[in-house]
Amino acid sequence: MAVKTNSGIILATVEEVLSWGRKNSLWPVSVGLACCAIEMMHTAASRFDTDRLGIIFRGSPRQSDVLIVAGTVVNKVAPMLKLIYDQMPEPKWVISMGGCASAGGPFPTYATLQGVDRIIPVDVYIPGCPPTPQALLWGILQLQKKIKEKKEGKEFKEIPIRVPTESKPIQK
Amino acid sequence: MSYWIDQGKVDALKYTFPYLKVYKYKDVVSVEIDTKHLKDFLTFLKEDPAYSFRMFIDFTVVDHYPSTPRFEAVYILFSPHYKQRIIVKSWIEGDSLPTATDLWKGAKWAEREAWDMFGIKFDGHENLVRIFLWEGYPYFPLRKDFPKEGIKEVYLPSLNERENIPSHDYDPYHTPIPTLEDLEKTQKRRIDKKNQIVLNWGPLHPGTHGTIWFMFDMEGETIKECDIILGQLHRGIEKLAEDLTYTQVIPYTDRMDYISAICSNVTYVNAVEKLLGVDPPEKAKWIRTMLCELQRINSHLLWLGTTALDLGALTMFLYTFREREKLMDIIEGIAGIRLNSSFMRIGGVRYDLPEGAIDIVEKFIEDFPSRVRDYEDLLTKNRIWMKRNREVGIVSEEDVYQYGLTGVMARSAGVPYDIRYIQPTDAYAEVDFEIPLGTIGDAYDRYLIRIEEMKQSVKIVHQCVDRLKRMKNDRYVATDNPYVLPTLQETYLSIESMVKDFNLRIYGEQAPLGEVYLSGENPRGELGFYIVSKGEGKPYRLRIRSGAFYNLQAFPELIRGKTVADAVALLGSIDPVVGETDR
Amino acid sequence: MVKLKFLDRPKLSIWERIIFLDFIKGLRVTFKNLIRKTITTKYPYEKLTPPKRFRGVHAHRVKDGNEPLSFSVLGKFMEIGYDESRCVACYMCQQACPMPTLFKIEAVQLPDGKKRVTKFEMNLLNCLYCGLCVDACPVDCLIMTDVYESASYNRENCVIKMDDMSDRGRDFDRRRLKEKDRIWIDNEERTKLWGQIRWT
Amino acid sequence: MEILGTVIGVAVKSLIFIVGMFLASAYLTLIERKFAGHVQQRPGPLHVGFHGILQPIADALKVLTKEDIVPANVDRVLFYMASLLAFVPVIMILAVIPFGEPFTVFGLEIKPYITDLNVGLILALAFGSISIYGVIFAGWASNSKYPMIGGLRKAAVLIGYEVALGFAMVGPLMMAGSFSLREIVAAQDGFFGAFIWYQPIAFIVILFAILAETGRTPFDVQEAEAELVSGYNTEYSGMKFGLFPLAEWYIGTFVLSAIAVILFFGGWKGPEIFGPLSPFVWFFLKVGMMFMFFLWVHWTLPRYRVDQITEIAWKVMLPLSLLNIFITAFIILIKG
Repeated sequence: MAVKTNSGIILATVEEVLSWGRKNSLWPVSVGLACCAIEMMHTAASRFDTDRLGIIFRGSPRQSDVLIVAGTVVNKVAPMLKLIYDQMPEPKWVISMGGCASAGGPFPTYATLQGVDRIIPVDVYIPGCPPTPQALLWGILQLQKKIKEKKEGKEFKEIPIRVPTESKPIQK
Repeated sequence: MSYWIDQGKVDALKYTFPYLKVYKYKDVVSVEIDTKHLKDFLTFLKEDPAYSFRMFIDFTVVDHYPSTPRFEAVYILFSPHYKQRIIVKSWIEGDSLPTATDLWKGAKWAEREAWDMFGIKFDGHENLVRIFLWEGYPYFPLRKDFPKEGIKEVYLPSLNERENIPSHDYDPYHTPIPTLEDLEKTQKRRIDKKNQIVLNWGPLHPGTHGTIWFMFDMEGETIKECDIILGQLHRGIEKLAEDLTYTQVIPYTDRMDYISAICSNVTYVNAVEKLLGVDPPEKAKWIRTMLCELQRINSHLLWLGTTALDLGALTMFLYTFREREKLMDIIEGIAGIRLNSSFMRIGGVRYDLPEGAIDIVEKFIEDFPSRVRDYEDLLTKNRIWMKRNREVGIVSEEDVYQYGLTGVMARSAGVPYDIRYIQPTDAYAEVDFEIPLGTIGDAYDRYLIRIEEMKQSVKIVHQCVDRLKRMKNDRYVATDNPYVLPTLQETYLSIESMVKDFNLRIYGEQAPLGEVYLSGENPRGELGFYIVSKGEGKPYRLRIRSGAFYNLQAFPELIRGKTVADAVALLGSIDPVVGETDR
Repeated sequence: MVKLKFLDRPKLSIWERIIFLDFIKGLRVTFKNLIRKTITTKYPYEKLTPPKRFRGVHAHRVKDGNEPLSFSVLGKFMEIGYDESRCVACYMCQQACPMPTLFKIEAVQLPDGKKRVTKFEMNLLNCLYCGLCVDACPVDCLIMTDVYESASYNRENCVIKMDDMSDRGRDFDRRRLKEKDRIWIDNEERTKLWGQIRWT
Repeated sequence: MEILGTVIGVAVKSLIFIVGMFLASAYLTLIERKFAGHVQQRPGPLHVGFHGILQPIADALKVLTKEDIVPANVDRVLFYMASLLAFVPVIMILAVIPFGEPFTVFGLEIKPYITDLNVGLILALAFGSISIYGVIFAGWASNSKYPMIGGLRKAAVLIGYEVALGFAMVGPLMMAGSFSLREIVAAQDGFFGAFIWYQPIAFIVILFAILAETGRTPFDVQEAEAELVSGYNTEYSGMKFGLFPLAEWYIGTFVLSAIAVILFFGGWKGPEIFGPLSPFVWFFLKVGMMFMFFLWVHWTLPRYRVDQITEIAWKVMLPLSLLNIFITAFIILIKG
């Protein structure tokens, strides 16, 4: 019994270290679809600088870990987006940035996909039209939290939108 | 001064073509001719030196369901010599029309679009395929009898939310999604492999400025044949607009050309104001002009950054984004949101300028010229930059008229086509600035022009700031007009305003019967709104004439014989935004 | 006055070519920036405070004695207690919205003839954040706050309910109601990017 | 016994070199990201460890445990071989690079190089050329259009610049009169003895050639992101991908910088102000400066088109380096 726990601890530690590595080195595919892509570029640019958190954009889906669906996914591009998702190696995550990607947003039309989660599973939804860079970074932090907590085997807590707290900076 | 064909010429036209019907709404002149004589008439308008409507602006179709004949074709033309516009209309008998592509090459995509959206066939069109939707899509969505939600026939539930219903407006049924085979068919219909490889450049590619899908038929790295598939961001804004009141369309115009949201806003609002006969107060005009120019700088900065990034100058991208952040701060502070600001209202602007806005704009225009100098140091005389951009995509004057190229594309060929100059709206008639023109028409000229335009924009902003300083407490929205929504404060305090507000929100602005075409100088070219009103609170048809759509059309011809690396430079210099081309 | 101007195309002289003046100029610019201070806001350790006009997640103002005049007219038929949402179920926000399906507003008639709002839901994922609903609200109830950190793990959580909207409204008013309509308030954070600004 | 000692010595040194180079290259990525960041007025990696000190470790952990995708339709053998073929030869160049003069610690003579061949430079050039095959194989084996174009572009660039590089090195070689890197260093005496003062043309050619060899801007056509997604390594994932940039951008740049420093800046020579460690300090300082210079150029300039690159290689660089040889030979002839 003791042996089992021990190896469990070791495994848990390995898992922990791995998830630490993964969460601190999230490389998104640089795929931009619409308005949100501009804010995504702003997030990567000097003012907010995702590189601080180890996030650098890669051109090829084969080398990336997270797909930030930034912008309206229309029906015509949906199969291609799925292809990109399929090309990414495991483990992979999807952030659905903005209303359009998450639920069709303000375009309930014949041409628009009503939520990218109809073709690929989504980990984090970020409302906004488009979300500001800070909102996107918050979403990425939530994804990091998810990666971390899932690996520890805990039920991760859902964060409700109820955020009436003052948006105070986190003390380091 | 009118920018539409004058009465004398219309009379002369009526003399030559006696069966011509002439309509006039405000100063917008449209003539109607039957389909049989349409081609001759268009040829006459183009060739006759007294008219010389050589420049193709737009072509579209209006569906008058359920009356017969059902469809009406609309051509909008411009005469560069006389600086006049005309609208030519014709009722389509049956569902086919002679093509205009032999007169103007620019009609090619517009006719494809009419086929895609309305199912109108064009006799003599070289390759009439669907432009925004895929081959095998069974419907024609812009027809009036097609529902805007589409026909939900596929069971496609969310993969995340299998058990519970995520929200009250969630529907597990969905409109059909193409398969990869469908897309392959779409591709095959456009380009045959004649050379070594067919390279699919895009649609989800880091270098294609969004989701444009290029197909290059290549011999080695030389492109022999090229075609473009659009529609990877076709969201149906024109269809949506038919179901919204005039005010409700404003947020959608943001999302069309999301890089220069305010410019699109202003153009749309101007068009509607012309339709409704609303005159915004002076202060609103100056605020609009100032924000438009700031947005133009913003847009050109994005162009500069992404083009430089595409051509390998990685740091340039971040330097331009640094300045963009400042502009974003300004727009966020004034409008409340960074990108899709929806700040304009019919009859004025949403809010007055906040405290401190003028100080910050002044600070920006004070710093900005030195930053432009930095950019120029990095690029203008850099030998690599010159080598990459010179002699790439040379546009001639004839190309401009043939394709209806506008904006920087037209000006690089030396054509002084700038809406701010030929048809000033807002406060543009009162400000001093220069319009830079190119001499050769290559990508390098376009680079120089955009850089110069940024400097000129700073000049305009200077004048706006000076003027706005003197207009501290003026009105910013003309709420006394019956079509203009009252401000919040007025609603709170008076019952009349509240009732007016309720009425306008519920029934929309009851525009008079008529049609209007008004364009504005977007950073990407002429953005025009053709609005047909049938006296309801909603536009009967809202056609968006997108500058990038027509500019991009010249791409396949300009790239022939060049390499993929040139394609990047050329595409950068055209600077399309997919939200606007696809709408 | 608008003038037309043909642009000169700059050329690189032989001399500039040999001593690589163009490259040196470029390298000078990058070096200049290398020794400048960084402009980064180190989110989440530092945050930019959105301006007061920022259009973030929606909220409801509560009945707290500051209602506008119109509330006394429209709120007459409503059963609204103190510190409860001011919503009078006039459906104007839904009317004004380009995406009306994102609202779900329900009200019931109470036995005493007054009305009471039982449900006010907004699906943020379909929202354009255009502010038309705020402009339409005749009783200054629906507002947009500075809350933007609204990411969530599922779609359900992106539908905001009346209770948390009132909470957020209360909180927003506590923090920012008295604030002046300024372009921004966090000058220290923004000077990183902007440098010193002369305020008038 | 002596042979055994040498073997052990070489093995230990090789191990130190390889492990050291792995760690160093990992941290070179951090240096590059920090440098790029500050050029762009942002801090670069900051929150993973103190000022991002753990960032390379996180990246390595992630890349190593990533799913290893081998796409269908690839040439499996070449596909696997390519990344090794790109990586191993670059590391092998290290074998001939001296980091200083032999010194004695506790009576044990330690040579801070693995081997001192009298054809060291030739070997370095040869290994450098082999790594091209890695790129070409990667492009070919992926059986995909973008990688293939990327691979071919790289090949075209490298063929041009290998020639120019080879000829440009002849100048300093003639002055030193030896192929051995140690002797080249020995031939440069004092501040004004460095060959940079006598061979400026060769130096410029070699600068360009190193940029081209390592695929840095303005010559990064093989993975021009806007055109070719990620170039020849588009289809690679996980550690197989990781080896490419490590080999090209970091170890390659580092090693070639070291060679350039040896050829032109007098290697480890310098005033002995750092005590016994002086040669190492000077050497790494110089190589570091060189490396930084390449980064600086990389983050400043736009990129050439591939035909322009080859054009420059054959029409400008090659004649220049030949001219340099003639001038050098002429001067040596006159001086006797």
